[in-house]
Amino acid sequence: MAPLLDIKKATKIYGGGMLSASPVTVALQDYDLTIEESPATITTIAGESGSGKSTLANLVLGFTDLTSGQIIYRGRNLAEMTAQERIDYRREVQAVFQDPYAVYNPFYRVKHVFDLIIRNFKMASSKAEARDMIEDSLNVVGMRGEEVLEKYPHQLSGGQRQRMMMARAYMLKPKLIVADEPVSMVDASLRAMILDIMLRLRDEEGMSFLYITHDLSTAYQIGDHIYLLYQGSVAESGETAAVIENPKHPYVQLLLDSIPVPDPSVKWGGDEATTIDDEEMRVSVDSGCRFYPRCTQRMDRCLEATPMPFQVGANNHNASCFLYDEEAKILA
Amino acid sequence: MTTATTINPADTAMVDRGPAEQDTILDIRNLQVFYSTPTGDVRAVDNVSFKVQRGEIIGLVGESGCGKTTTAMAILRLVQPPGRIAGGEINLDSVNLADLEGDDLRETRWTKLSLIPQGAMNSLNPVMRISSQIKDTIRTHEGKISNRELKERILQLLQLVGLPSRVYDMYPHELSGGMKQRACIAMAIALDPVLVIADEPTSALDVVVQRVVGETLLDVKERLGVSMIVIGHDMGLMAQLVDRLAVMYAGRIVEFAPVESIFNEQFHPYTQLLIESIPSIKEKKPLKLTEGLTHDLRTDMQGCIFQLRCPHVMDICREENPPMRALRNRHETACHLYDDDGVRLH
Amino acid sequence: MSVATAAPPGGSPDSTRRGLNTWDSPWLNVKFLLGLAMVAIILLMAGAGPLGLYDTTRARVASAPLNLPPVWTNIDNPFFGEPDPEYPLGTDSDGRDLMAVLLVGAPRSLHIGLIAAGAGMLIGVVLGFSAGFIGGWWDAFVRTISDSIITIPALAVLIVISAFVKNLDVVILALLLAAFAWPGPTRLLRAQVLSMRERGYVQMARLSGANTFSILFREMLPNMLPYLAASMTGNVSAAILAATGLEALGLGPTRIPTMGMTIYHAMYVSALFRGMWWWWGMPIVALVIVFTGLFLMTVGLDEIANPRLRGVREQ
Amino acid sequence: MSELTLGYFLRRLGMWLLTIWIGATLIFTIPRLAPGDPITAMVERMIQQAGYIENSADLIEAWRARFGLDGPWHVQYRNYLLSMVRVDLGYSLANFPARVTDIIGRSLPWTLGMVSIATILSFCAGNLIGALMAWRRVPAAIRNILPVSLTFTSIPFFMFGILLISFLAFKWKIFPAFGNYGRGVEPGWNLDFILSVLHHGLLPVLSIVVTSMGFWALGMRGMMVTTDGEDYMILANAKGLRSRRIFWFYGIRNSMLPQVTALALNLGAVAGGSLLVELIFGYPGLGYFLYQAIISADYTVIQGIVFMLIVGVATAVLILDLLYPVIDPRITYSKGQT
Repeated sequence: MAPLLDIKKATKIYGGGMLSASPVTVALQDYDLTIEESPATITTIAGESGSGKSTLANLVLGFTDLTSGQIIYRGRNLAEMTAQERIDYRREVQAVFQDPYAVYNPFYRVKHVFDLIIRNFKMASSKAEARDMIEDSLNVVGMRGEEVLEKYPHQLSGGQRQRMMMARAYMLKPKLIVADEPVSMVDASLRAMILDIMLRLRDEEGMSFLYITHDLSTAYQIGDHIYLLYQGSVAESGETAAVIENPKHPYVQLLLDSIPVPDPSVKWGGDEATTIDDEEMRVSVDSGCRFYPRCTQRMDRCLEATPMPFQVGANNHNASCFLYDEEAKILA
Repeated sequence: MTTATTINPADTAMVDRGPAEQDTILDIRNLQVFYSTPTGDVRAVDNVSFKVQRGEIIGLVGESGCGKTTTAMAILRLVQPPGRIAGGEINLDSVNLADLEGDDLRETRWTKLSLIPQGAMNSLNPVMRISSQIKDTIRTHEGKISNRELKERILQLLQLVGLPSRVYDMYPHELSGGMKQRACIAMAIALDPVLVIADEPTSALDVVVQRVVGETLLDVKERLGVSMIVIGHDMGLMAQLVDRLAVMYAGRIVEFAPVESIFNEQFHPYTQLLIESIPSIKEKKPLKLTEGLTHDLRTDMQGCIFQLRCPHVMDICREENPPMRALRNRHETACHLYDDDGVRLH
Repeated sequence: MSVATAAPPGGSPDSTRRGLNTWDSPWLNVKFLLGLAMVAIILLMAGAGPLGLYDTTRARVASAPLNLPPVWTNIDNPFFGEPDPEYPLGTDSDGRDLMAVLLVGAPRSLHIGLIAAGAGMLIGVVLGFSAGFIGGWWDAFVRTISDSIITIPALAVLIVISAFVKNLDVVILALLLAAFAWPGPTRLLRAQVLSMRERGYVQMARLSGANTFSILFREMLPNMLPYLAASMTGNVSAAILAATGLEALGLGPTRIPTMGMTIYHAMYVSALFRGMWWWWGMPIVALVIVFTGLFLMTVGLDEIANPRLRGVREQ
Repeated sequence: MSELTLGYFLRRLGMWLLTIWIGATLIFTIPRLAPGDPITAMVERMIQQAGYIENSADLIEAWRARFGLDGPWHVQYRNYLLSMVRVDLGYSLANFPARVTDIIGRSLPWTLGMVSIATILSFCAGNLIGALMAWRRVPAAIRNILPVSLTFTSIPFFMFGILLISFLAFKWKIFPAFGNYGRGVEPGWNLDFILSVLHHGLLPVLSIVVTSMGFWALGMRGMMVTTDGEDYMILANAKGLRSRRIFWFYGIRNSMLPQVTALALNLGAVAGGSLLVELIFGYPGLGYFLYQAIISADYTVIQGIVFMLIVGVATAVLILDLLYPVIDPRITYSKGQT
């Protein structure tokens, strides 16, 4: 059976057009990802700002087109879908975004988000049926009531807004939900609630998630697989626990070392020298490993060729770093 | 992966803080900040009192809307209408800021207390060079200074926060987020203030850059001996940065203690909740579910501010507002759940 | 583990007074409504003739005694006739009843503006929407052309046109004005579409299977209404200004009385010198009402679109 | 960075050429779309005046050739564009030996002076008033008085001109009703002349300034309110800067940027409006001669004046565009949109 989502050699390049004065930016390069249909999983795409993780979300959601490569959903290439297939795809691949306020049209009551999907996807044959469906999905996220639907977005709290987005996504019973930083703008108390809904939808409803985040700790708590992006390329990937407990790529090690430990007696670890000028680090090299300028363990060969993913552990734990060339075999 | 445990100079500083105990820089007493709305005053900050000693970093944490930023703005006297300081004293170096007006207030700003703003992205004037924005401050408060001396001083400041000297001639949009934030730090210490308020200094930054900025803050504090109030919601970051931590809920401080003490033992149920909900990269643990801020800040609630969410709520909590009490050495909590020795009553 | 269900009781004060909300609408802006009323009055004046309230045929030449001052005046000048209640606003030197001229001409000047601005807005909606949404070379093309046309002095070109095209009628004039009225709305709409295209709710609508048409008109357009309306009123003003300017040069439609043409007639026979202030004064008063009305609407709409201008500092 | 700046410059220069080309094409096309042609109209009027002219048909043909109105359209168009590039605008139809460039040369300085002074004054005054209206630190008493200065905003400037003339010139005779300087005053760098020019120019300038100020004031007010909410304004306050410095260097400095863009976009309208003002005040600038040319159906002069006006405005816009990166350091970095 074809996997649910299969991304092959996805590359996205911005800018550099004829009339464009902006420089060429490679947002994503030769990116591969496979999500199986069952069991449902939460796949984390993590990285800093500018790593290409949001580009990936936009690509999967069809907001922007690939420069090269393919995104294949259940055997159908996204770029070649017919109109009807695209509508089906829309229904089955949904999203939850970072800012739970901006996703509501301020002109309409919050009910509008449900009306839209009911109308466009012809989900209900009667008003009563529609109401029941909305009621049902609101219950799943722990909300109740006609009253809340009649409000305007600014009258709801941030947590309510985000939960209602979860309810909307749930109502469509999608196969895949792209969750683009869904908890980075909510308080700690609500964060757990949103993450819990994600876990329940995965386990009880069989929905898979593409969890896009910069926060490795929440990824560690709920994620199954993880891909760590650095400037458009995968630095390290594998099972979340394996990667975070035993990182191999120097970049991932740096990331994890930099997370402040909630314990005053354990100060920031690692070598302070790794924290070189953060802005110099943004400048990537043209050829070779993109992490070269920041890497503490860089070698000459890192400049000559782009490192392939090397297997560094069980269950497809790969790191794109020449440090593992001798001890691991090159993947095909 | 290695996580080296180094002794931070701040820790040793805490040991001999005894004699410095008297050296209070900032003394806030019963501060109240209200926002007037058509349906009544919102008590954004209600009866907040705390002291900051010379050379220490105080952390102020809580969820959004708890009043932590409003407290900082009140200290800076930057509360915008419809908000107002409704009562209390803000004694900085024995001057009550709440009473200052006009030029007295203007001259106190930045010479005695400065701000590292929340959104460094938008806090720098986009059409002025970094150097001009720092010059602005120095010239305003110190009068005429020769250009050469000024330049030397600014270059020193940039160096102090780890910025290359080319930043001198750059515009804000040419800098990355972390650089802007460090430029703001350089600006904040330009006049050698006694107190720096840092409002979520790292919230919009990537984790590696966050660490760079955090270490810059610690470094600056070490070198200048300046006191700081750091506002944030990231408990991990607080653990790394601050000496003492104040936990705010619904406009009040509910727990205030040295940071080791508070991470070691939390008295207030809200603080317990905050600490438990920190996502960890060390161990997988079940998600701790809780509600957000639940009560209406418009009413002067009778009893404890946390009673609607508290898992241990008692009858007395609905009637009496618990006072701040020291339950351990310098560890203060406002909760009815404990006796004076910090022993849980039920 | 429990999921909280209660909404924060204090979160939304508005919910308790939803009844009040209808009266709380930003569109109930005093300046906007006052301006709207002024414009409406001028528009309603057009009904006076057809409804038989006033004999507007006296707007024609030689349908009234010459040089009568308004009724309320008392001018001691043998050259002028005695004020006559039959002609409340007086008459001019060609025998037109100025009241009739006003009733016919003022709404017509407004019509010209409305047609021109409306047509310009329509072009703007089509070009701005398509440029913002399609993007690419079409966007670059539309942007370049509108940026370029907007700097061409429209009035100068219109003067050339009307100098060569004799017998302009009202509709042709309005359409000519529209030819220069579209770059403004086009720019505005393009910018709005570009900024809204990346908004969360537009992306949500796309994910909800909404098609391009419904995204443009159901999701984006309602949020642009205040901007569009402000741009529209501004354009109506500009079109009337250009039209009356042409007319005052004697270059407008000549067969129908308009406000600008009345001024032209007055100037032509030096009414200014002869002290016949009511001749040129009446059309000016009428136009000032129109312009002030439109101006107030624009200011009001500005405040509707940008709540911070209302003086109430939120948050 | 220098590449970006060069790119920016070239784009702007391209806009300048495009605008002039579109304008020139409009002027070329419009008269040819109209029924009848100017030469015939001219000759017919001469016939009316002189009673009879021999071989009028030959005359028309000869004149057509002389004024480049013969031959197929595309040839005419090419010749026309070439002559525009050479700034050779031909001869006046009505006053034949006079060259169009001479007429424009005589009138352009007056228009340029009057319009630029009026525009700069109205732009500065309007923006200042608008900024003060939005500045909370201005005493409420002053802030409430400021809108009064916008009373005349809704009156068309040429009507305001009529009012000014009727009261200040005819009724009270404080100012001259028309002309650019008094009779009998020797033009040159002498005090009498300068005073006379100022005396004559004041009313036209005033009628433009007073009626257009409000437009800038309103725009500025909106921008200033937005700017006042920016984080850098809060920080400027926290820094203890003097209120005046924050107002000018943080508030106005940032709010000005969109206003300058708006100025560039509105220059065309301003220039068009000034034509009418000149006419009403009998001010011998481009507008005045344009009107004379229209009355005498002086086709080439009309064409020439409007072309010069378009070039003038486009050039002013170009200058503003090129100045823009100086006042906004971010501009050459962004994608070149204004």
